[in-house]
Amino acid sequence: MGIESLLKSNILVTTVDAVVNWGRKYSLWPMPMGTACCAIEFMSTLASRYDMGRFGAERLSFSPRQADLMVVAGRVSIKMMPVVIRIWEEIPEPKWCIAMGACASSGGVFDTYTLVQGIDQFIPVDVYIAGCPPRPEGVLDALVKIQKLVEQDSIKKRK
Amino acid sequence: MLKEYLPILILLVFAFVFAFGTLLLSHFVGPRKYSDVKGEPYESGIKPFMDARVRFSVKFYIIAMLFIIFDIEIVFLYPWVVVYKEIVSQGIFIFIEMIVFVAILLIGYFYLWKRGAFEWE
Amino acid sequence: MNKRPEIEEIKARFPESYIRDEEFRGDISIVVRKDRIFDIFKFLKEDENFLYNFLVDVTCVDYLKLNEIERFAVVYHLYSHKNNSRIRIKALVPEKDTVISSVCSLWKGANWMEREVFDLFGIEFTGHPDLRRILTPDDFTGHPLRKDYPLKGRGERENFKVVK
Amino acid sequence: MEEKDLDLQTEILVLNFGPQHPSTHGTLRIVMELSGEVAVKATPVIGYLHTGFEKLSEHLDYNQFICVTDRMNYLSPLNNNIGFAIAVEKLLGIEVPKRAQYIRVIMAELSRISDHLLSIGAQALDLGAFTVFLYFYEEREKLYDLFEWATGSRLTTTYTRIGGLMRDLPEGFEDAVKKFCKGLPKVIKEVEILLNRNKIWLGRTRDIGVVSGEDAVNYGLTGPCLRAANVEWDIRKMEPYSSYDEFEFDIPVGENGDVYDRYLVRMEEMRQSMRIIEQAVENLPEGPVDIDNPKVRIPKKDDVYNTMEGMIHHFEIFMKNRGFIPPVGEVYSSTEVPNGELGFFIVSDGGRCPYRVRIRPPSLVNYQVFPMMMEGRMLSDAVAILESLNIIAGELDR
Repeated sequence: MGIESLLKSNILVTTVDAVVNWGRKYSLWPMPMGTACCAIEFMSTLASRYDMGRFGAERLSFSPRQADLMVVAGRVSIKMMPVVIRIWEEIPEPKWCIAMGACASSGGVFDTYTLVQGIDQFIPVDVYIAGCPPRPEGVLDALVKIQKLVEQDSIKKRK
Repeated sequence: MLKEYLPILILLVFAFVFAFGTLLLSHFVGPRKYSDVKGEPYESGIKPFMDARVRFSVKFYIIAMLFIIFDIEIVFLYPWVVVYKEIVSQGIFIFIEMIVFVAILLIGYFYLWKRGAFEWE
Repeated sequence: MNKRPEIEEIKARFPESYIRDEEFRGDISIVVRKDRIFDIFKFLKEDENFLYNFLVDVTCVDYLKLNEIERFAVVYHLYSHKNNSRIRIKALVPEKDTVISSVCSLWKGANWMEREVFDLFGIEFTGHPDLRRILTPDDFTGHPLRKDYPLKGRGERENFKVVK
Repeated sequence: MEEKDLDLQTEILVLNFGPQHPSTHGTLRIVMELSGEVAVKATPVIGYLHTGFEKLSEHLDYNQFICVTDRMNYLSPLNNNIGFAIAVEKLLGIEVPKRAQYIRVIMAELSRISDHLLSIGAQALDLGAFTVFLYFYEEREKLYDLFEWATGSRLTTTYTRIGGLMRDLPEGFEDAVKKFCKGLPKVIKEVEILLNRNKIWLGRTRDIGVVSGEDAVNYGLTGPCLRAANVEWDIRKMEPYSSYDEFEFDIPVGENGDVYDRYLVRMEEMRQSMRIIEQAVENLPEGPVDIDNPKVRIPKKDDVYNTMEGMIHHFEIFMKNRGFIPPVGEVYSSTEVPNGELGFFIVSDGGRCPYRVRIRPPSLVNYQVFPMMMEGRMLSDAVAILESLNIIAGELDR
């Protein structure tokens, strides 16, 4: 004799989490930390052929204040790493991070004195995309994975 | 008489409820984690050199003032236009009245023009 | 074989700083000592039958493992629009005093290239407007492109703040 | 208003036009000193994408380094591959067969068009014309299809090898290129209608970032920035390489070297590139694509498996401390890439890996003219000037 049977079928009962997550999932504002070749491939994902707009993440926010998702697209040198860390801290919770391409995930082909071998040593990365540069379909698949993570998020955990 | 204003009241109430509702909702639903870096101004990823509250040229302030003056002038035109149709049949006075109002402001406009308040460089 | 006129001219005008000249695959390169390098360039730029008015590149090679008279050689590539000819001047710089005079006053394009050589090789350019590091971060120690610097660096790429 | 301004002691605001910025398209940082809106002084700070290519080149052999070169100018990777391959072939003193030269010309010009498409598209995007970016990007996607079909990857192509190409052009590639060259002029025409006499576009680009001819040469500018300053100089004409002298095309030259002229030069250059491509596709010679010197270029796969010499030569090149033995010497070779002159100075000590590879990027030299252009202009002009120089952080910081 739950509440549902009282309300019959004309009122939908849901939790605040489900509504908030559903809203956030389909309107992620990515912050493109585009440094190198992966940024060009990220542009292809946004352009008309592969069209990230179908997934709701088309509106780029270059200022971290309104971003939900940081996409580190390209290799990160030791001079750029403090900037990436600072911008990651400036993004308000809840936030997610994608390491796009081999260079951001693990330093890629450049094992040199000036390249950070993978940004996950310093900032928490949720989804890695393999490829150098990954195809736009790979980026879209990573976005769908991030949307699944956004679904499981909950207000209680964050308090 | 009061009944005509009911829709406006409903609009105001709805706006008030919606505005403060979303504020309260985000206050309870949104997380708040303060960190020192999050409080600093964002300057493309670099620690800002100096505070942005700095004395810059006065021309920005003057242009803002001029805008307000002439904007208010337009606001006064609105009610005049609404009632213009009915009253103009009784007499031409309403038209003269507005011409005088606009003329006074035109004098101010030419004075500013001569003083060079509009040169930007 | 008849040498290029530039080589004859430089051998004639700067005999004490001229060391040797090489010709390989059509590239002419003149190896000189570093002390009168500025006059050589002023001559090459202003002389009316050479007119090397375009500085293509300033770089440096670390001859640690090869047998060269000095360890470093600052290599300049010049090109003249008038008679469409290229030349390479190599100024040898000993390891002890790695100082050479800057050519910024002749060609403004040399500014950043000299700063890059200073940053990656540690060769100072006297008379340079603002000689600072250009590619590596400001607190970087050491000069990475020298042969004795390890490829994977000395740990600069690991010490950053970890954010959870 | 000017003289009263002085005694009001307005202060200078030092602002970061930082490494993470929507319109720097990469990691470029400019420290701007602004009085009000006008930039009093602008000093670029570079090095945020320094990846140590030159240090890496001392540990990779010649064919391996080709894969690194197309991460430099990632707007037109094929031009870097071809530039490095030509430099090493000059070092070895070998000449690739005619067909390979023609294919290299076709690929270089296609890559030049794709670079100009994105450079003008990004500039239009930042100055407010989003449609131009989408129109041009769709053309660039068509080019990606061609590159992927011929080389196997959209962006990081690694198509050339020392002494030839990775493989010959696939069947039907020539008509696909012809079809593309028929479609592109229409799009370029559309964009010219949109932009060439557009009041906003002219206002944002006319007489901004002016550089005179002598200054351009003194600063060492090359490519569209130099040609827009009324200096007619193009390596493809002056020092023809890879059989460029067999095609006729002309070099577009601007008058007063401002942002608008650079835009016009790039648009015209795309048309000239299409002319070259059509001529190259017309008389594409038959024949092999690699030189038949097994010491340098690995033999065909079926030779490797079926013949004894093929297998020996294959392992001779690929074994750990073997590889082909270049002569001892130093070589400088430069090619005309979309941004200017890309030079490779290779010092070889006869070993498997080059002793030193110095890459002369056009972006590093073109970017030095930015402070001179920026002084006295408004902050919003920085976007127009920066985009017109088409600075790519990958080749700028190497």
